[in-house]
Amino acid sequence: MSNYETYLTLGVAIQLASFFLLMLFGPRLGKPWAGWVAVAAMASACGLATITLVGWMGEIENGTAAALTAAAAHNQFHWADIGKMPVNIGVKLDSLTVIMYFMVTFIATWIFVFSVGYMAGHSDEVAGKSKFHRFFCYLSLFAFSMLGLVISSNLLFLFIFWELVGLCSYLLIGFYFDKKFASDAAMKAFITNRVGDFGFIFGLMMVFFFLGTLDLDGAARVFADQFHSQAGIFGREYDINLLGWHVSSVSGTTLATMMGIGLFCGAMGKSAQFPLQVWLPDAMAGPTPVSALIHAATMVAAGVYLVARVFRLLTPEAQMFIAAVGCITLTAMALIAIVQTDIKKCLAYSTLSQLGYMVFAMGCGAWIAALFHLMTHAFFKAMMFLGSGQVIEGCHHEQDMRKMGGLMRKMPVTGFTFLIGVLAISGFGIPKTDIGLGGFFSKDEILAVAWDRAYMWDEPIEDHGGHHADIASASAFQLVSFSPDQEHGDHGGGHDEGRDTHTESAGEHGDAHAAHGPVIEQPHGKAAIMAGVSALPRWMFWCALITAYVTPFYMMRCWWLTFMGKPRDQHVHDHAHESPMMWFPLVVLAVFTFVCSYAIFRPLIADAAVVASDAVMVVGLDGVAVPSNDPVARSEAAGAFIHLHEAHDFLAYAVGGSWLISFIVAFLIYRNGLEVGAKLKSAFGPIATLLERKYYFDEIYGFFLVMGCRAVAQVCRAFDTYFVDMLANLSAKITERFAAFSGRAVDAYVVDGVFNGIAATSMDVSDVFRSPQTGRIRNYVLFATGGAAIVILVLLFIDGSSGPGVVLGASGGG
Amino acid sequence: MKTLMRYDKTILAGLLLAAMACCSASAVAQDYPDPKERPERVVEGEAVPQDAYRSEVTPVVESVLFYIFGGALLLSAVGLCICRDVVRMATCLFFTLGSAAVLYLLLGAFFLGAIQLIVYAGGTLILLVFGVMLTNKSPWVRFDCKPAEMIAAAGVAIVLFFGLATMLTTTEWAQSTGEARSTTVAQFGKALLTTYLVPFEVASVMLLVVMIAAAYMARQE
Amino acid sequence: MTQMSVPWRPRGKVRYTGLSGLIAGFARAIYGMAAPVVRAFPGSILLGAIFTVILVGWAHFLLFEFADNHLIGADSNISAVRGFLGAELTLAEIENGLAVAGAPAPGVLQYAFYPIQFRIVRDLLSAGGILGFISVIPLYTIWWERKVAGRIQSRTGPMRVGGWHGWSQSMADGIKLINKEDFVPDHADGVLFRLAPYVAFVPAILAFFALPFGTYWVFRELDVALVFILAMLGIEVLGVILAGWASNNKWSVYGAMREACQMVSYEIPMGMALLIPVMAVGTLSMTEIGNVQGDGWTSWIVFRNPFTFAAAVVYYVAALASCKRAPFDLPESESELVSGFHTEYSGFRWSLFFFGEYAAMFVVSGLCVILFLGAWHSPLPMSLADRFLGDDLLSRAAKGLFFSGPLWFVLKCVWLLYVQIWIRWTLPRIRIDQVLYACIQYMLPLMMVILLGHTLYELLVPVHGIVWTFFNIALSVIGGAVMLFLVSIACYGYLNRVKLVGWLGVETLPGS
Amino acid sequence: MFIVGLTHYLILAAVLFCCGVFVMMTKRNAIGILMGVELVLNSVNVNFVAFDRYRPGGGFDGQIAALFVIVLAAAEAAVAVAICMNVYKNLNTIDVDRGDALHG
Repeated sequence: MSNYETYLTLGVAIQLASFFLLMLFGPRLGKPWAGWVAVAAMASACGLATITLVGWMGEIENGTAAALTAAAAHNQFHWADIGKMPVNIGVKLDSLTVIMYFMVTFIATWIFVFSVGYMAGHSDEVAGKSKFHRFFCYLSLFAFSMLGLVISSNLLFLFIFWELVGLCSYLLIGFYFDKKFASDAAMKAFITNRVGDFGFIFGLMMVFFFLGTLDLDGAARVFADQFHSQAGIFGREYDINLLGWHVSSVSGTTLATMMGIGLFCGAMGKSAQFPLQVWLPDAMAGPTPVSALIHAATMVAAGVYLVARVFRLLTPEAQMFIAAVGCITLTAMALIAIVQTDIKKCLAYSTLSQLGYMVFAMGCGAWIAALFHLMTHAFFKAMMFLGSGQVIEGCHHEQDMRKMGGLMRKMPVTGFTFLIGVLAISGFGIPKTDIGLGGFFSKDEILAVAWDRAYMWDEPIEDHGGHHADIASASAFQLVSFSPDQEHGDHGGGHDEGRDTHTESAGEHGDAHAAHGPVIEQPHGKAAIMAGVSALPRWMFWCALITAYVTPFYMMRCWWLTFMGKPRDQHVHDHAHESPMMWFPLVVLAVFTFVCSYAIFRPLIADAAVVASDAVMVVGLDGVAVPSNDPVARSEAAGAFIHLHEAHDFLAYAVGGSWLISFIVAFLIYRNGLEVGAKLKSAFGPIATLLERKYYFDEIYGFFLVMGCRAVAQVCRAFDTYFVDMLANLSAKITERFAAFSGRAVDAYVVDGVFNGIAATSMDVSDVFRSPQTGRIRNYVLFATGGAAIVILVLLFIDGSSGPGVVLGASGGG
Repeated sequence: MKTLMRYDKTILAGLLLAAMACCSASAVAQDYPDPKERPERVVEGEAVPQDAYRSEVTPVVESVLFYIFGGALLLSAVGLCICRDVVRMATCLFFTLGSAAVLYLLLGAFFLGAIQLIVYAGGTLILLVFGVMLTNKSPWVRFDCKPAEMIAAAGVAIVLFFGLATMLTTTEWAQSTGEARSTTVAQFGKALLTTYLVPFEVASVMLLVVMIAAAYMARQE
Repeated sequence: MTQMSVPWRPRGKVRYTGLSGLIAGFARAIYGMAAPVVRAFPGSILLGAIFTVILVGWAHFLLFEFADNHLIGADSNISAVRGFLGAELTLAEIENGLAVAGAPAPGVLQYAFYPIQFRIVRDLLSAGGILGFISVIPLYTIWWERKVAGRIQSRTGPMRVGGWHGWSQSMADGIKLINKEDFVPDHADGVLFRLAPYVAFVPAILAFFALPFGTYWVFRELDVALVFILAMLGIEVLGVILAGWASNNKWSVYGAMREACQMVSYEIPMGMALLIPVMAVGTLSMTEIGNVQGDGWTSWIVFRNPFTFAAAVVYYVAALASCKRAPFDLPESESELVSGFHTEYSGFRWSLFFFGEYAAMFVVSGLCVILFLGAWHSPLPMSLADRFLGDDLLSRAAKGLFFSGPLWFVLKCVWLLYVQIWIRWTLPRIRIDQVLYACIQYMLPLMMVILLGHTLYELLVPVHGIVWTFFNIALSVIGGAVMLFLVSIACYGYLNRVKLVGWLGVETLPGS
Repeated sequence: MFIVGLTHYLILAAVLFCCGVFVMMTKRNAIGILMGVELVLNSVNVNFVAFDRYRPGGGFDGQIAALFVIVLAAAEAAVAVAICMNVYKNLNTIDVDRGDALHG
């Protein structure tokens, strides 16, 4: 085990220890100290993560990182066997894990600090029992689960931790469980997640049965093998041909597509993608730090992380499905955010929209950009949520933005840090330069890839949906007839060439790469794969692009309504204040929003992408938008896409300018308060209502699912009452009658007679035998002594001829 | 003289006890002939020269003491048989055990005699008295068995004694002609930690078990 | 003032009859002889009595030694085999030996020396000496205790009987007690009731037979002396229990039960504390344990290492409890149990209990002195004596006075007795559950730790190494300083007694 | 006959043994029975020590055996007294005849 694995595992274990400590001794630790225990645990994990991060960057510089990754993949603990399949526990040690781990621990640390201040001001008693320590207890459990999820190298363990974070989310949303809306929201979140997890389990079962391993790398390897041999999951016998309509455009990939979609279902639940997005806004019922940590920064991003991890198991159709879901989510949710008045809800919908962006990016193949967006988003969204928490706390639990305004003077730090977050999420930056904040780079890149997929595809398929069987089969033919050997040179060469740009010693790296070949056992040609990947429908690109304009608008609206303008509620305004323990984390996170926009993350993600997105059927297409240290040559290796960035000039201005235009619009509308907004709302009428009611999703679910469930339950109940009970009662009556007969006739005469007879006989016999057994010790002693006396007398007189002459002990001379 | 008469029994008993005390002390006769000739303290269980510790108890003195304390022992043992009251029985037992301790001293087992006194007389007896004290509220403090049982028991005991006595007197025992060997504590300790180590350890473990068991059984619910 | 107005000398003559008249006459004669001496040397009655006893013992010793060396012959070993009836020296031989030795008064002394050759005679003589000592010790300790109690309570204590500070008060009490009615309560167990005082008293005497007062000052040199004395102290309790049970009185039974509990509990830490010096020296023989402490006060076992120091303290507390002295005097607490186990006793039997108790107090103090506090050695090292003193009579006397001898032993014992009295009249009595918890919950675990610590210390710390020497010297210095401090406080208190306790009118009382 | 030898001790021990057995046979008091057991054990001890004293040759095995007997007897007494106390707690008496709950 290398040091890094140890550090990461230790960090996870510390959280578990902290959880148990707080669970057992939390009440004794008392109000501030329970919180500080959790903070200490988290901070130590953060320290370990920092050490790992710095060391890992050094390893990459030295070119030894890949060796460590492979070593970690080999160095696994055999936990159990499922059938013949071994289940191993191990640490997935690569750049993605390292940065995710760092991100989670870092953000969590500062949110924990914030929480100590936040919870100090909240009543923390339910029925006389303090909930303070329980809050940190749950937070520690969450940290344990999340970090475990990040470092899991096995899908099974990933799933276990996946469920654990779901549990923590449930517990924390329902933290104020004495309030109805909180407990309802918790249940809603949990049940909605169950729906997604059902799909996830489905996908896992397919991985288990067809790929035969739950190890991430192993599954990818088997997936590639089966693709090349057209066996297993790619068997043609599994094709679903429904009246001429193929589920998959490429023949033989139906089950693989189903598997990818199944795995993605989990991500849909956790990352609240359409149509399972309904739980996330309600999850804002939990304490604000929870919203910041779990429902903005880390847990909801786990869906994206999962997709990134199983990227190698996706098929083009599954990828397209992912893109479609992401696209719908990002657009629809951004529109809802415009009309929200609750500051937390507004941020929640913005989170949904951004998650949709990430998922969409994954679907497009913008692997690096999606994760980069995840990282930056985590920082600034956590910061904004904490800022909103600060505002809510300072304004005496007022969440309605319409009652705020002019808080900048009362809370300058919060206001400025919030503004930084708004700028970051809006993609603030200057086009064609390297000046900008997080969202600027990531959205730019996502949209660039989407543009490429939509317009620059060599063989664009306008009508997506797989209706053209001939084209599909042609693509499939291209894929299956593709010769690995021939392409190996090209592909390998391309890879090495690409790596030359960001690694010091290509040869060494290549050797290392060859030495632990199992990571990519079957190299494949990018070009061939891309031939199988269909083009992106153009509406998706345009949806995403429009949303890029919507996002700055509602964020600016949110910020302006909250912090600028005139105070609209004097009571709230008077009460507003900020406390150091709460704004200090904001500042730290703001600083890191800057830092992570440029340094650290981007190169590491790019490094991770080399292996993690190296799939047999789909492609990671990006990696060019960042000027340094990224494998540009990865896309160059696929020769057809060298022209990919020709449109980038247009896009750079279209995306890069969006923030300015939208900010101006928002400023104009909300400059003088709410009047203009209200007029616009009445002007749009039904559309505004539709958005305010969130497209009536809750009502639809309520009607179809809840009512449906109830109807089914009624039927079942009737069946239970009339049929099952009837059967049970009938059998009981029959048994009763039979027992009555047997009791009277058989038991009383036959059985009892036999046993009484035996008992009476043995009693008579034992009465005779037990008469000397008086139960008195002295009588027994009397008998024993009398016996001894008789024996002695017998020895003396009967055998007296030889008795007296015996010399005892005569030989005892030593 | 009236006062003297009143106290005669008391004073006589006191004198008798004092005399017993003196005699028992002289039975412990063990002296160094001269302090300058005192042997070095026994280290590492070296064999002690037999003449370094000489008993001053001549056979005649030993016999006299044996008859005195043997008689006391028998008397108190018979008293134990006869007494009905438990505390009187305990007193008799005490004198029996004390006399037995003096007999050990006579036989040269000084350490054993002292141990007998401290363990039996000091410990066992106090335990017994404890038991008596804790149970003397009972209305059945004096309960006798049936006369028939008594007679049968006496008969069996007498027959057993005569059988044993006959056997013991008719057996020729191999005897040493030497004097009583006094055993020093150092020899005892050495033997316990070498030859008899296993029984010693077993006994210690058993004592622990007994301690726990007794505490457990006598605990308050 | 009422006390002042009562004349201290009875007006008329009290008539004593029978044995009491005899005893009274005897006492009067003693008083008549002692009074002038006492008036001439006030302030040392107790020491005088002790000196007397020691002189008797010394005389015995000289006598035996003379007989051994000059009559029987040092080289003949004949004393060792001298038996009960096996007389080997005739009167003529003795006379001859005396003449050779140059003894005075020829023709008379052989009759005195003839019995001495028999061991039994010597033993009886020695036993008589010890019995005398045991009688003297309680008498004067009781008187002394009453004086100390008086001083502590700003009273005067006994002042009348005997003259100087009521010094013969105890003897008068004894005479009174002997004259009291011999009384056995109804429904009491008469036999056990009569037997109990002896069972309580005799073991105390037996304990003295193994307690060495000096290197050769011991009735019987026992290899297992320590175990023997412990056993005797344990048997003493039996008398108390019998007394309590036989009295047919529930308070007495309570007292007896308390005594049994207390003794059984405190025997354990006491025995463990006594193991510490045994382990340090490696023998159960008290004489040998005493002899290794002759090299000045730094060689006393109490200052050997921190664990022995702690063990000495624990031992002393446990010893207080085992001879039922305050604050552990639950068995005889007057306020709750109406004097506990001796409620029904009076007269001579009652006094026997107290003889036993005060003798036991002396024995436990003696054990503490021998095992911890340097036995019969003075704080000066014996090597000093060997360097400066010869072997003549005067030098030996000086040795006995300044370096090593029974006097020092008795002095130390008396000091410890004084501490016992001091504690009794200073501390309140504690409850029985507190007594038992103090033993089981604190002293027993503490003693276990000390035992283990001492064992490890003896095993691991090199003798006379740096650590050893440091602790030895530090403890010695601290202990010596404490002792000096206490002595100086006592001197200061005595010299300024009027200022400190107020005017008691002591000087105006008769007998002062 | 006046001068004591091994036989004297053995006879003495035999008497002690018979007394102990007699006590065990006639007492209904549990503590009394325990005392009888102690007597028997002591007679054994006297035998051990006497044999040890009069045995030809060195060693002191008899004394060691007696020592162990003493230790075991003390342990046995402790447990027995605890049992007696329990019996008393349950039956309010230590009459062994009344402890007949298991007697049919």
